[in-house]
Amino acid sequence: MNSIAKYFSDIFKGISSLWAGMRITGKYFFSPGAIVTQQYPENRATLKMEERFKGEIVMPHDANNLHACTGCGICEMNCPNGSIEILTDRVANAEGKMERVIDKHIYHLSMCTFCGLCVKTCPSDALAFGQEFEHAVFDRSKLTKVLNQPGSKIRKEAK
Amino acid sequence: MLNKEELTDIIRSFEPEVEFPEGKQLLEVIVPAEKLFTLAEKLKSDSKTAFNYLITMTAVDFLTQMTVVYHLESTEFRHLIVLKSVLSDRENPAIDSLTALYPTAEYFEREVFDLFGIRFNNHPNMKRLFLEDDYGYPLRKDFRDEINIIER
Amino acid sequence: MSEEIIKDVIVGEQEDYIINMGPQHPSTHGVLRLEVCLKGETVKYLIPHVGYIHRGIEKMCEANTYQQIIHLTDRMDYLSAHMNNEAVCMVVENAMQVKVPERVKYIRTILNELNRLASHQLWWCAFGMDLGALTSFFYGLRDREMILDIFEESFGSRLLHSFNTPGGLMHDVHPNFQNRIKEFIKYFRKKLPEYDQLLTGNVIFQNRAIGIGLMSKETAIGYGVTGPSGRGSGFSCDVRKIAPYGAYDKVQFNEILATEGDVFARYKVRMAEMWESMNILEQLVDNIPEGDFTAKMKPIIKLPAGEYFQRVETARGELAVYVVSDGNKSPYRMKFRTPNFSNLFVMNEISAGCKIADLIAISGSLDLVIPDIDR
Amino acid sequence: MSSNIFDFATLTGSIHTWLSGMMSSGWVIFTEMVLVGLVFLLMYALVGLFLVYLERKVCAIMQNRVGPNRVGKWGLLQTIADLIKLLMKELIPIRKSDPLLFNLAPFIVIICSFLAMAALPYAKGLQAIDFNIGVFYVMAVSSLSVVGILLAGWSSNSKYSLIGAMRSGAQIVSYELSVGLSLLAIVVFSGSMQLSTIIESQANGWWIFKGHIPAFISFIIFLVASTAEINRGPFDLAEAESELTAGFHTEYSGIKFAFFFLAEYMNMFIVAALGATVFLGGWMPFHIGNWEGFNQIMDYIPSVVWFFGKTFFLILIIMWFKWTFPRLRIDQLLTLEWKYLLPISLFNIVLIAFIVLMGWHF
Repeated sequence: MNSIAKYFSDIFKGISSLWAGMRITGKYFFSPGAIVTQQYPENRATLKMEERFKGEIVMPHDANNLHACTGCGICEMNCPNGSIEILTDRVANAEGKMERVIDKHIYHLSMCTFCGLCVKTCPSDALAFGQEFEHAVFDRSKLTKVLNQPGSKIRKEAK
Repeated sequence: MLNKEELTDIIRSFEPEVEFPEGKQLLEVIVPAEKLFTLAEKLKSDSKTAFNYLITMTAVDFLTQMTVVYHLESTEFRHLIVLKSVLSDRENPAIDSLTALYPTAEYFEREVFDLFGIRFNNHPNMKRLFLEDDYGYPLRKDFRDEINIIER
Repeated sequence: MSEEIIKDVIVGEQEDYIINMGPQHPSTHGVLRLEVCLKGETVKYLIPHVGYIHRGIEKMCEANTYQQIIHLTDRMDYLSAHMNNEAVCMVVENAMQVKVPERVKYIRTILNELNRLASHQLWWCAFGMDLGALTSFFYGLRDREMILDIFEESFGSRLLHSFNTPGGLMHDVHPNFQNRIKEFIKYFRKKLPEYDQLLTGNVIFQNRAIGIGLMSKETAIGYGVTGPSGRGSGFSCDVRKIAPYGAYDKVQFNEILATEGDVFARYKVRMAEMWESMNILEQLVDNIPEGDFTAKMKPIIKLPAGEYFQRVETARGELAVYVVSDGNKSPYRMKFRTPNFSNLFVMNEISAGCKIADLIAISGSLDLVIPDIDR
Repeated sequence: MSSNIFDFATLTGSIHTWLSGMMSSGWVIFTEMVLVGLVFLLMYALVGLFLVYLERKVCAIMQNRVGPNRVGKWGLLQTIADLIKLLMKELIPIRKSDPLLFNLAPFIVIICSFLAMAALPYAKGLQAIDFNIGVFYVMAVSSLSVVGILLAGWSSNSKYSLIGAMRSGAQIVSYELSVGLSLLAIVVFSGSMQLSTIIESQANGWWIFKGHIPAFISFIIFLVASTAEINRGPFDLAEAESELTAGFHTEYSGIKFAFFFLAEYMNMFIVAALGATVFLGGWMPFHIGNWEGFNQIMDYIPSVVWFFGKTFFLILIIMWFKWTFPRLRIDQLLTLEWKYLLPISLFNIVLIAFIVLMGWHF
């Protein structure tokens, strides 16, 4: 007799537990407001990445096309993947001394793991993270970028 | 939980040939390779030490010798020792397997064999774990792979 | 037991029905290959084949500085990236005997628990999906998104946030950090009971989980199965309790233990750990002390010659880092004892004699992350 | 009480007379068969595609997603786009497979579901063929598809497929019993296996209401067992994607895969339609005893709307099952059938026979 009672109580417990689950999915079925999907390409205009979002490495330039990179190579040294290469030049400055300036600050986005060591260790805060995240390109060579803009110069600190 | 001194005494009583180098953090025990299994067996079975949990096992290549390192813990008393064994034969290093005591050692030993080329005697299945059979032993310090590894 | 022995002694038949589960299989959660020998639907034995994603992280560590190693550890167990980071940071800090600011410890502990929550949520999704309850996948991911948003706001990345650095943090957390965690906890405390209603209480689920994949405490200890999987067998292995680090000695929490050792016990442990993580978070989130976000460290870290060992509790078990230093800026030998490595190899022991469907449940309940096995 | 405004018999009858005026009786029958075949083909495709869309949308909303929304308004054309894609995909020949059986299997599966559609009454007077053993015929034909599934699994030369097919065989064979017995309950009530008679017998109330609790129990059993019979979640062991990747149709691609896919959804439609016909009165409007006014209003809703409304209601329930529950294990599946559903439905049948004998039903 006991086993028969157990048989039927099992059935009812089973059905009620199934109903509990169906209530949850049913609840969401009748509350379409709970939809969390973002309509990505449509919301591009309003999509704002977080201010600290690590999309890519950029070198901020000010209005006069000046950047802060001295070409010291610390970022290149700190990069664990070799995704930064710095080509430097030596040019004479106003006082006639030879001074090191960057020719090209090459950044291989394809190798970057966004560990942030270059940005953190840069002594002159010349690098920053950009919020751009749509990096897909058809040609891998396009992922190699030159960070300093053409014709840009190093910003001289007011002494 | 036994402190370092008590453990030292007990281990010395198990195996007089052990050395206790000055460890920075944990109690380190260097045991001759041929005594490793018997010492580990005693460490595991003795009710005072009861080292029943092999946290990890690895090897270090010192170019002149290989060192096999076992980190043992007792889940009952929570004391921890580092058991080491030096293998001076770097060409064909071999040591007893601890698989019979710790089942997990089977795979740690296979990994060590894979990466260092240390053979384990009495191991039930001495095959490479990760890499192909004809690949070298990459964690040896004199390993060179011109194709896959770019040295900076 | 070894595969060779099983093949020779137990099987000995010519007509083994061997299927390869993986490397591309929906439920191995990565490139793991299980060579499964079947008799009908019943599993006779299985052989795990790993190494499909072996990247030689330990070898790479030998060429990198300690700061650079951090970002490699992210890529072992990507779901507990923060804990992996912290393990390396702590081994360096302890070796250098750096005093880490209290603020850093608190933030790290909060991040640990957030990361554990995110990881367990993902596990819940994937486990439900392994058992065929596809809806659970989306509910879990929906809630995990909240945590990832917190991460993104503070560190700029969602999954692999190399946020720790030896001595402290890369930068301070976002001003919104505490508020968003409190919001999240409030939200998730309402959502977690839904998980129970959807899956835990479900009679089909319970039948699939109870009594399957029994792992005794001895097996768990012998195979070194740690984390929630080991605690489901009654193996008390919570490093947060055994050797408290970070701010874990300042919070009240319980080590969740279950004694049954089956799939359902491991499930229950993880579900309870989610509640426990929220408790820890609530205790910490309002008490973050003011201070620096990093200790003063030299730009080039050279560990004194010697050997160092540090363990932390990741979402999947015990991660141990063993460093041999020769005084240079990069380690002489770095060994990661990753939890999944040990957790995987117990599968043969606990899945013999079960059905294929149970095999999926067992591998789901062990919560394997394959890159963590291969490193 | 029956209204004639939506009686399709007038339409079909007028087509028949129109055709008879143009050609001899043999040609009339031939033309009519071709016409009916074309209509069914069209309906098969449309309903199948719509069901795929519906399932994707329903599960999406249950899972807090949007679902297909790119192709056409609300993604309505998504499945058509998918169909075009599947039509253009390469049919991959499998090495060491049995080519004849491998190619035959999808056709068996799809023909079986096609055959079953013929006997379903879609609206008043809209039924291709009104067998006197209608229920039996639909049951028999729809369970034939297991042959196709077994062939697909066997001929694919894939271990996953074979396991899936074997599971499916065990599953369909055992759940056939429960489906049959639960339908038999209503056959006992109405005293006929002819679907039109069963519907007529529900003119004053559906069997699920008229048949007391036993009819309700057999309705539940029918729902569960037929969900299992059509290999849908939580009984989708034959294709259990987390275990067997895709089960019996792992190796199929392109349009052959589409056949399996479509047949699965059409089987769901057939089962739901059968359930709606037998338990919920088919195209018969909702009538309550002798509330004449209410019944009049109900009669103004076209019978075809009633039929599809009920069918899609059942389909929604079946989808709700799938997107809520975890999958059963094979032995639990058989336990459920042999230890729970079958004894209960056997007992239920006896109970119903007793009720009918005593004349207690309405």
